[in-house]
Amino acid sequence: MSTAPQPKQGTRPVAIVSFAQAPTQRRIEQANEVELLMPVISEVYAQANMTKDDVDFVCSGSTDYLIGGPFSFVTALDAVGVWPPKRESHVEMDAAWALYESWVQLQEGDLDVALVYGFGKSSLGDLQRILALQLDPYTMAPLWPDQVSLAALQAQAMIDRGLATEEDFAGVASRSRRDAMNNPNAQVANDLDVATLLKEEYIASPLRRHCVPPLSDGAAAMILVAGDRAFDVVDRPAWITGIDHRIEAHAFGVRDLATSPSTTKAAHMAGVGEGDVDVAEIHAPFAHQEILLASALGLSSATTLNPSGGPLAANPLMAGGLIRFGEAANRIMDGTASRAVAHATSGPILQQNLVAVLEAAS
Amino acid sequence: MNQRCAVIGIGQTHHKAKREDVSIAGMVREAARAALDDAGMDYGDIDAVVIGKAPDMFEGIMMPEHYLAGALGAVGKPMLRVHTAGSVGGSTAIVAAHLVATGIHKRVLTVAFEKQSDSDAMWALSVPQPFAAPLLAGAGGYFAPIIRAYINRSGAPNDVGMKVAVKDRLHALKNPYAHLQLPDIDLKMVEESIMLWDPLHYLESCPSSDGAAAMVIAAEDVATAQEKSTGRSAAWIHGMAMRSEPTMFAGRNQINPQAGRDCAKDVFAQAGVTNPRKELDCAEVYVPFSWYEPMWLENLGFCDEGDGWKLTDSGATSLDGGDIPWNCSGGVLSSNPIGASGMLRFLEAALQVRGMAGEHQVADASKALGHAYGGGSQFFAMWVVGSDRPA
Amino acid sequence: MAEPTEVYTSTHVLEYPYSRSVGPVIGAFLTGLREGKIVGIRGENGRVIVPPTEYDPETGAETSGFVDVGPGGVIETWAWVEHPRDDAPRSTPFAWALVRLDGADTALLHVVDAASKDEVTTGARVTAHFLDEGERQGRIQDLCCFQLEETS
Amino acid sequence: MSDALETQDPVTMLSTPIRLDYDFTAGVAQSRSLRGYAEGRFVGQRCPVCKKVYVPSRGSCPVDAVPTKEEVVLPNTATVTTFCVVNVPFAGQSIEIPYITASILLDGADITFMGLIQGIPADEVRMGLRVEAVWVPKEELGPTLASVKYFQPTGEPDREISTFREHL
Repeated sequence: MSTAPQPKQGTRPVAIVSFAQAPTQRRIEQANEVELLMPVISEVYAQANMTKDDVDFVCSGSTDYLIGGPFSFVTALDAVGVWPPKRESHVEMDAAWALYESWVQLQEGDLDVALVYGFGKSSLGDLQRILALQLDPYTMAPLWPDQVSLAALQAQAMIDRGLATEEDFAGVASRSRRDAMNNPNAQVANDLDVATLLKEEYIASPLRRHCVPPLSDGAAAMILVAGDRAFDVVDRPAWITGIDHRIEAHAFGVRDLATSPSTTKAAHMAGVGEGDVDVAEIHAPFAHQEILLASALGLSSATTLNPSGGPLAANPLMAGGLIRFGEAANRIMDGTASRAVAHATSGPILQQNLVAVLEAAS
Repeated sequence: MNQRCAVIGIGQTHHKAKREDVSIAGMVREAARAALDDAGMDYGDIDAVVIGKAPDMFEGIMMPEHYLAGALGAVGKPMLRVHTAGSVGGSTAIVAAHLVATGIHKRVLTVAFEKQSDSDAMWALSVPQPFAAPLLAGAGGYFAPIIRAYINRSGAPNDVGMKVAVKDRLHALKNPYAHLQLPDIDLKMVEESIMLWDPLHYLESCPSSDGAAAMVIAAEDVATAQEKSTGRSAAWIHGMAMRSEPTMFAGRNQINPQAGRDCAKDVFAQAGVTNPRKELDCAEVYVPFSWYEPMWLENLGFCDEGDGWKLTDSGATSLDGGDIPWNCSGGVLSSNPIGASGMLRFLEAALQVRGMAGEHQVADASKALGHAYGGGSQFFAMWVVGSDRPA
Repeated sequence: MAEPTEVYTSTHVLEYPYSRSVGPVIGAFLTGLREGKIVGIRGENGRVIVPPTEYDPETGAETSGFVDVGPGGVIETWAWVEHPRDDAPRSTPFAWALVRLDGADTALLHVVDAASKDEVTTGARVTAHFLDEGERQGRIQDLCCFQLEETS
Repeated sequence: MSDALETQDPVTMLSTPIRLDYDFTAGVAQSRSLRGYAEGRFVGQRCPVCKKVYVPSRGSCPVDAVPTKEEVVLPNTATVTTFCVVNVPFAGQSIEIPYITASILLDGADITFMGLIQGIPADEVRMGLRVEAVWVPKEELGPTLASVKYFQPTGEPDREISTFREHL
């Protein structure tokens, strides 16, 4: 009989026991948010052999600006069926932070099962313009900087520091897209070598097209269970043995863009370095960010990075971070990994980062 | 709750129609600074920051926690952003309190704000959405028909709402932070104000305000130490609860929503309260339109269904001689920075049990309810705070 | 049950004329720009923050004491845009850059005007170029770009 | 030191207009429901679990969280369950104030929606009033509830309030 490993934070072990995602596409026109979520939520229940009545807490992550109207999370609740009334909350953040809030709630001990979900459609608006609204409204947003150019500032800082080259960026993209060929939910999957990718033109130098994530519509859901009850749901629950998140200063000119101190701190708090890491799913929307984050996380070359293809293969906003948790958990649940790292990011150029260690019970 | 926790610092801005003298960060920092000063702390003492506000379109900043991270001293720390519609100020405080109650952090700063004058509140909420039903009437137009049904069902006299409007504005005169200060307020003034959404007069509706609220929530050992060093008592959290239900469904009781009843039942059970009218000293309840006082009196179990208006009518909810004063601060009817409105209710309940409510203090208040709701009366957040440590 | 012959789509415009109060610190920065100069503020440990904020961006501590900085500075990092978006500050190719102005300890996000990518390098000296006096309104766009300094 | 603050006319306000353009999709289920309006009729959807009829429908039952695929064509007749007299001017308003908005319970439906009442003096509108939909001219019909111009009294006797207590 396995026992749940003791977590570094909190007192109560919590595990991911089921995960589902909508196949990511450039534009999902056939489904509104509710239609996008309903099959995904049904699937996590089916995997866990549960119904909505088994769920004690519901938490979601989304943003109103993707849909261009206030309260988009309210209508999305129609996909959940919060009746009879449920304990429910929402973060205007990537759904990975909804997972964090759920994990906190489950520490309380009077509830055992949480449903976490996130959704985002990048196809409805001009994402570059929308994301500029994340910036300081007085001195940055009025210039409408696009996120590719901002990411390019970071990539150039890495190059100047000798931390990576444009060939390295292409290497990340080439490997990600090749791995994505085994991921039915991925959007960009192909087998192109580095030399071929380096022939592409720059969008904002030093970033070429392959360094930039696709525009994606998507959704994902997950069930968390606290305590040994998780073993009743699945043979190998993915136990969250460490979890932490940190934020950095907003102004880019204050930060050292070639590093990610918030990731390093969160990784330390989560205990990433306290054992071998078989697999890491890193929420690095831009190719150079995988290199930066793998270093900040303290991962060695023995760790398999983003076997799903990562955000370069599919990048639904507000669900993308939660998908990293789901992909990492799947590697634990299917037995291909015994210790994995999941990472999520939020805000412009990696301003905020969340890191967790997922483990199988010994 | 796994561990005892308490509110040891409280801050708020003066709420105004338009704060023309500050940036958003400047405004939010006024509340945060006051809360930290009250707690005897500085930004560096804080472990994590939890921030809440209503839709981002009010200020036109997407996920403004990123822009505000430095302003709130959150750099290098965990920062969470909650959004649960109108209840968000309450939910935000609860998320912050859970971080302490579970032992994850010792000192959490929680902040909620709205600077809706940067846009126009009415506009930001009334964006016509493609394929949605045409928008006919604004927020009051959504709630007024429900109020009419309540009046019909309960047989309440037509002036009960106006009495709430007068009472809360009289309370506001005792609260220097309150937005509306109407020294001449009386029934006649309310009755003569324009009937915006019949049966709701202009003065039976909440204003639109700029403002921010903040609290420092601490673990028991920290709270005890700070009580000693600052000489100010803590407000202990005796219970906290959240409930949601869908916006629209067949058979939904919109007058007396199940989610509100369940949430109240849960929070009172945690706090050991069996008769809220008797056992609580006061309550800060989210009443954006006058008639929601009698409606929530029933929903929260302060009286039987159908009797809420009788309590209001009898003066039971008045700071001036009532046995269960509601909204001594003036409530949402007097100040409404939307994202912060719920946190103001939670914060005012804490001020009361700390004995720090100044002119609007209820004598010897030792237990109080803070309440927030949002959406189509579908999201509820509540806490009970007390001057004594919970058992 | 008949499947629909079409899925309805519709355009939707979200448009507000935000008008923001800026407070004394950002106000001083914008006032400075209107006068054709750049103002920073001292944060904790005396370092000079540009653009100025009411708070030290890393500690939250109060800032105080305005300081004139620039107009010269150094490119800390940059990104060349060959095909500007419609909403970019310039319609011809340019570089986004973080520029650390002389006298400042933090860098400002803005654009660098150059004829080609080859002219821009990290560490290059640049100078602030403002709109003409009559065109300046007290906004970040008053600083229309940075231009590369002539190297001898 | 800077003399930036010594100016007689410091900058205190900043105008930052924001415009974003979106291309919405209603999705399959909602489009089915919207097509009814384009055809000048109410098409509701029945939940396969609770059997309740939703109109308008976004394609799911909010209680059971399942797709509502079965279509139900509903009549033009309805009951006013409650209402409000609107006397407030606001941005985007297209009707002259004061006017009546009401919760409309279509015959055969299990939820209400907000509709405009005309053809009766404001002070005569009441809970339980029987009304019928008046549609815009055929050439103006579109996939939106705005295809219903307003509701007007049918002249039938009022419904007892107790018969629709479940529906506001």
